[in-house]
Amino acid sequence: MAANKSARYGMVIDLDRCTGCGACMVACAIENNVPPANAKATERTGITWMRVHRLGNGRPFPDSRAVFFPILCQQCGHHTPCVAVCPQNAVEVDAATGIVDQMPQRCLGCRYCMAACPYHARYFNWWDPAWPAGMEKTLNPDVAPRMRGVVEKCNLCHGRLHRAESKAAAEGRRDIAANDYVPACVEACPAKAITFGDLADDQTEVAQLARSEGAFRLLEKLGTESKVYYRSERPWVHQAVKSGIGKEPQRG
Amino acid sequence: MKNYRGSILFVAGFAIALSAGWLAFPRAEYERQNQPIQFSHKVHRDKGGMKCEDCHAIRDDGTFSGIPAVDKCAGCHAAPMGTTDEEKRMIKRYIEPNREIPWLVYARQPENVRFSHAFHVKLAKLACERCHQAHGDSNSLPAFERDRVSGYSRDILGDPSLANAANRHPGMQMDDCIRCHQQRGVQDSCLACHK
Amino acid sequence: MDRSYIARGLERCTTRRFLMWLLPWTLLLAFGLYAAGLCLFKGLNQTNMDNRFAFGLWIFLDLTVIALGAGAFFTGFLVYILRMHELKAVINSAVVIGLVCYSGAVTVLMVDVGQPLRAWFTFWHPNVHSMLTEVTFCITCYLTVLAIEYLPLLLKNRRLRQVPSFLVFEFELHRVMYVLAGVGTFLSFFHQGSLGGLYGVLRGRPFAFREALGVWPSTFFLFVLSAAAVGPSFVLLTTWLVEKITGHQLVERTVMQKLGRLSGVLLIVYVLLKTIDTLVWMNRTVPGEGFSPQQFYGFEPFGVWILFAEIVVFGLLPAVVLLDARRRASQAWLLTAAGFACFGVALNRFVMTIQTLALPTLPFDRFLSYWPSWQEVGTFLAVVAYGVLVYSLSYRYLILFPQERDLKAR
Amino acid sequence: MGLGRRDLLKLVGGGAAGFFLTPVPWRLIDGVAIRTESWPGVPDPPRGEVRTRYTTCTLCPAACGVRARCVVDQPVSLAGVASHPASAGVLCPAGLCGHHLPLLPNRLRQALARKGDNFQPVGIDAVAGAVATALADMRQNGSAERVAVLDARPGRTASLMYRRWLRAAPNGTYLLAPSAEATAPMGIDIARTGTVLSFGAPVLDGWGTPGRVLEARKTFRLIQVETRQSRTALLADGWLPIRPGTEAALALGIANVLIEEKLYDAAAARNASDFAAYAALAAQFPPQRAAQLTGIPAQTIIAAAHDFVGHGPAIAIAASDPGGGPLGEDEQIAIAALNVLSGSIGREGGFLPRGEASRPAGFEEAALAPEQGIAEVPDASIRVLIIDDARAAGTWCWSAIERKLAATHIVVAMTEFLEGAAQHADFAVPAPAYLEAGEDAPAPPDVPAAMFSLAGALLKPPPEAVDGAAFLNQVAGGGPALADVLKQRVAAIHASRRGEVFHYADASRTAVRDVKSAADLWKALEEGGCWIDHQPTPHEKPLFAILGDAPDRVLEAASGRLPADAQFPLALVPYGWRGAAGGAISPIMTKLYQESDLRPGGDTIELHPDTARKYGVADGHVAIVQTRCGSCQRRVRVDESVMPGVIQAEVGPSASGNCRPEALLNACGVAGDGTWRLARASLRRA
Repeated sequence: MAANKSARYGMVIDLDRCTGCGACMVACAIENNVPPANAKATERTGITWMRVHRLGNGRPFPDSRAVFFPILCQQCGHHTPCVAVCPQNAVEVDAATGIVDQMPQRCLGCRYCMAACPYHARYFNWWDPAWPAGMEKTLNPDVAPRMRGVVEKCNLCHGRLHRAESKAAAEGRRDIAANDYVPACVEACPAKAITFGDLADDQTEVAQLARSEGAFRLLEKLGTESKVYYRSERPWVHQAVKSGIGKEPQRG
Repeated sequence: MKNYRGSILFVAGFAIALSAGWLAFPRAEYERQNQPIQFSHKVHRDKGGMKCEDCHAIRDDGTFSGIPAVDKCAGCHAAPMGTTDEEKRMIKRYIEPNREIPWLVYARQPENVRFSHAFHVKLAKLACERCHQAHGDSNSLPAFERDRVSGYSRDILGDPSLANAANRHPGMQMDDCIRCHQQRGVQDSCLACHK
Repeated sequence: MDRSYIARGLERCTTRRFLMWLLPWTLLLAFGLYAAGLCLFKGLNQTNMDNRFAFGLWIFLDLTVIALGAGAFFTGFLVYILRMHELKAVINSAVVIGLVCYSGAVTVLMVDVGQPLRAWFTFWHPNVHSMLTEVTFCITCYLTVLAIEYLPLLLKNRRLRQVPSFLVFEFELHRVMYVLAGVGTFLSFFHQGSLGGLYGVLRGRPFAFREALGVWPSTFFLFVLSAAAVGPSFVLLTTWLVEKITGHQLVERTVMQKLGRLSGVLLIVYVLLKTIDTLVWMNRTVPGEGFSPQQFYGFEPFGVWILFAEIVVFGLLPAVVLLDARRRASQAWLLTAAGFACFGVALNRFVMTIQTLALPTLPFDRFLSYWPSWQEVGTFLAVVAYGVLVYSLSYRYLILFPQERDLKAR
Repeated sequence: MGLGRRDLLKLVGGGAAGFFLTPVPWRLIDGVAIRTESWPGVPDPPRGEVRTRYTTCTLCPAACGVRARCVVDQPVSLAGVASHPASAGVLCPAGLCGHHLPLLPNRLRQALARKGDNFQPVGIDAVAGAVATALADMRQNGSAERVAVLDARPGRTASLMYRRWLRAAPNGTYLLAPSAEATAPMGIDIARTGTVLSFGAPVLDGWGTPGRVLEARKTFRLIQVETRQSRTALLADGWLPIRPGTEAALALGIANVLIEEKLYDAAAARNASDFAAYAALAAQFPPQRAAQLTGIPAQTIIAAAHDFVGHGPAIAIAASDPGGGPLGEDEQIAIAALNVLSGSIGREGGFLPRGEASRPAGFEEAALAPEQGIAEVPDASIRVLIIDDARAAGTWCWSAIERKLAATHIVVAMTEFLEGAAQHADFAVPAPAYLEAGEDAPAPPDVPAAMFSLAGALLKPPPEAVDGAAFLNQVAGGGPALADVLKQRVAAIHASRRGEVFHYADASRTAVRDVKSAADLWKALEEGGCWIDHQPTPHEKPLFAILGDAPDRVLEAASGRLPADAQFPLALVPYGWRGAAGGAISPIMTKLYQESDLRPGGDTIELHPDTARKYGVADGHVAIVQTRCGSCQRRVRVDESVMPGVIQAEVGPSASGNCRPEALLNACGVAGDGTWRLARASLRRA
């Protein structure tokens, strides 16, 4: 029942504005009922639908520079790696929005999709979701908490899309108002580094930014037609992204 | 004789299993709970002249109010309007101490289901009866039946094949949603109706 | 005391000794089941897998075990379809091995998934495009076939034969055995392939991704071939091992050599195709995805040597030996070569699963390391113990090697 | 004939066959699979009407507007208020999860008294009693000892009440928290600033009013002077990696260039009574010498000087680090002096003098105890110390305070958690947490016009909790409640008829003179609003002394604060992030510290690869950092962006969850002027 039929929601993230503060990660977790880490969790077993990485230029002090790289589900529009592999149709691309949907209640936790995703944007619930006693009442009623043993990932705050749709319906509209639907990370970014909108509509700011000079996508050659764009004026950033893997381990 | 004996035993076991599975199990599967107090939609509609949306309203933000809070009841029932003991009990138990009534919601969908009344009522113009059948005409509240295995209400997770005259037709299962959506050519992704 | 259960004319150790042999394996099984229980009830946080190493020891060993278990379908294929009757000498043993490997693998998979209670969704809401669906269907079906193939062996047991209806049933079974073998071959062929496809289709993992021939990536066919190639070798090895443990000669030497030759022939073809595949991958697939092959071998310890080892040392080398009649004649050469062949395939499965996941795909990725937790190891040991137990019992009470009696008589 | 084994088998066989022809097995596997959706491990979110409510964030001085999404009355998420005059619709990560704080499990729910090393419950009246007796005793034998209130969040109406209360108390002393972002008499007109020369201020990572600053970032050039490649340094237009403790030298070096090349604002300089002395001082720091001291090439210094004044209004700022504590007073003088040269004081795009929200009668400056820095108080002079609030005080170096306490003393901590300074207190008194306290938020330190916002309470505090004012009233036996004084203050603002009200709900503005009554103004502010002063405060440029009374101290500071030390060859640089440096944080912060290593966290140190190699440690090792004052154990992170010879150590939460900055801060030790930003240290593998 998604509104604006055949929209292609996506975003452009301005790496030159991102300060790496982590507001997007926190806002995302709160919006989507992602639990705090289990005491034993590490940066490899945690759940961060939105995760800010740090990419350095590999040069020593004082020439070292770094850029913060927010990574979320890239919402691949073509050859979507995770969709084809799921044995029981728990993943699909929503024709109406272009959003890659993950159905935790259908997932059996085989993690094949995680092996398939080159962006490492999928996360497995290694533990039961647990909030400190009494904190369950701060959960967002628009998003169902997931259970242990299933995979989850960013769905561009589908709960917020639902909210926008219901609001529109209450007012007798089928199409949602653009500013009624903004993912939590976009809203929360203090540097206003993320531009969100419908890429299918050439008039939107996001569509224009995506086409602008200095905009690029990760692993573009895989032909996954992802809907998350990045942009930077800094040449070395483009260099680092092109040269791909095989560099020093990076923090973040 | 000996061979017969074998077959007879086999058939006997077969029969026992069948009867247990078809007759006993459907009863055992659901635990029945009575509502905290009795309530007649009929009376409220006919005598009270109320419409569904007087108590079950769609809010401005498109969310659904569901079953009204006790203060809504208090609005009329601060003092008994009728003569039934049930009403007196309600006033004494819930209205006077201003305690919420722990209704058991037949149509309460699982946490992961997103159902927008706004969509179905305001846009699709569906009548309440389309899903809730004649619940609005009911004179009393039937027992709430919870599936012991899945933990969900029978209305949203009953097995139609087991539905007997006694209980309401379960019209709120995912299959029912899908059937109706297909008839109306509504194309949906999982997350359109799940959250 | 269990004499009455042991086939006439077969010499078996005393019950006491047999129990002594079973004891350690039973303990291992118990320990393994405890480990698996932890993973099931406490969740997969008991393992050392993580979001980046989504698959670990279990998937690697499942792939390996199933490749080795291929001996069952392939020998069956040779005996019943190609009518190589001399191989009847090992077919029963092969079937048991197959049964053990497949049932074991399926069990581990059940522990490996996060929500085993939902596993049946794959049958109810299958995604036909997913290799894993193909795998699930084929493995379950083939497991059933193996069970049915195992049945006649069971019914041949000296005590069970006393039930007349069983005897009839077993006879009937024998008549359909050709059909079963056919079906088994077909199914097995497919899932060996789809196991290969499992990683070959991962467009997002340039190290594993292979271009499609028809609907399947090249790994599909390479896996089938490699499995078929090592199947006989593994049967050969196990047979030899059982001979060593029991101290009886179980099959004619010629049979062993026959198995060896089969392995050799298939292995050489495999090595050839694998080499071509690798070259295509290096020069076409990888550059096409915007990477260069060197990048994948830049991370120690997984250098180019691993590629060399896989194709030459544990591929070409054993193939050559097994094809050389004179070398084959020598027990030592034969067994070593067979061993190398099996290890080669294991190495191939390791590279496809573990190395693929260890490699980074993004500029800020790290090359990852992973080491299984004791719960993971334990769970797998349970499968090994279970295998040994099932095989031991089958060997003692059933007729796994028809030639054994005659060989003893001589 | 009885039932034989075979018969039984047949019966069971038949049963089994039949079983599979019943719905039972299918219903069971289906039901069980569905049960996994709602099995015990999965919590149920609350249901109910969703409402939007507004308040103001009091977690740091930025006073951001907050839009709370509540299910019935419980906030489930917080967001910024669009086009808010100070926060421009932005919240920081800490602010976004502020609604978790009142619910933290380690919440202090009753008063505690120290017994040896641990605490035990006690009544609040008992605590008030203890303080009262101490005061009475002091009055009796007119002791010279002091009763002090240490205010972690100065500038509030509550702060005024403390100061008035202290005025009446024996030697009442009102202390500003060591690293508190002082409520300066001047704001920064950042929107029109051309260049910001920042000496270690985390300009882009939690400084002043982040929303406002980040919005203006498009228009100002940023030169960051910092040893550490902080987030700000990464995004600055220029980064000057400076040798630790030589900020003053660089400031004077730049001054030298500006004066030599006559690039400074002569008119502004004329207002400085001691400009000649200052120029003479700067003359001692030609670029070459500055370069030697700071490790920054002379050319770069000269370029920076040109850059500084070359793009319109230019300001130089130095802020205290949320973890590393304040810069030395003398360094601050040297840096502030640059603003005289750039003529940015009292000028558009520079520092604008501002007033403050009118005070109710009885709170005139004369009626209040003066604000004092902790360093100004003689050691061993405080008999009674009351800390408000101890949570925000999580990153003070306790020894800086401890040394001021008299031999016999009482320390009372008003706090929501037994954390930070509260751990050192004799009594811990439960205070209302964020979103529970109906209080006011003072104007953020950097806004150019006076502001006043109410932080309306969205939640009920626990029954035991008392705010500082109420506690002092209990001690003094009576006095006005905070709420009443707040009402009086709002009335005073209304009476002043100055400025306007910004309404959070619809971003509209109403001139105060159009607000009918004080009650209406109160209502507007409490439902979510802030008062902004819009008439610029008239100000004449008075004569003032740049160097104050301390030219030689500045010279000393500029010659380097960190003398070489053979035994402790490395420089230890503690730093923090405003959002999490102090005490309790929401558990969701694990996203930043445990589930990703976005921020290093409080259990690590960062080293340059060469430094690590030199001291035989590698990434992941646990190392011991040793200084003259103490030592601490931390995990090593090797990072090429760190200056060789420097140990970077974050003060903040740790992946392991327990946030104990004390060990590090105490190891840093406190210098004579009350700073602990730098220390000499040695390093070895644990």
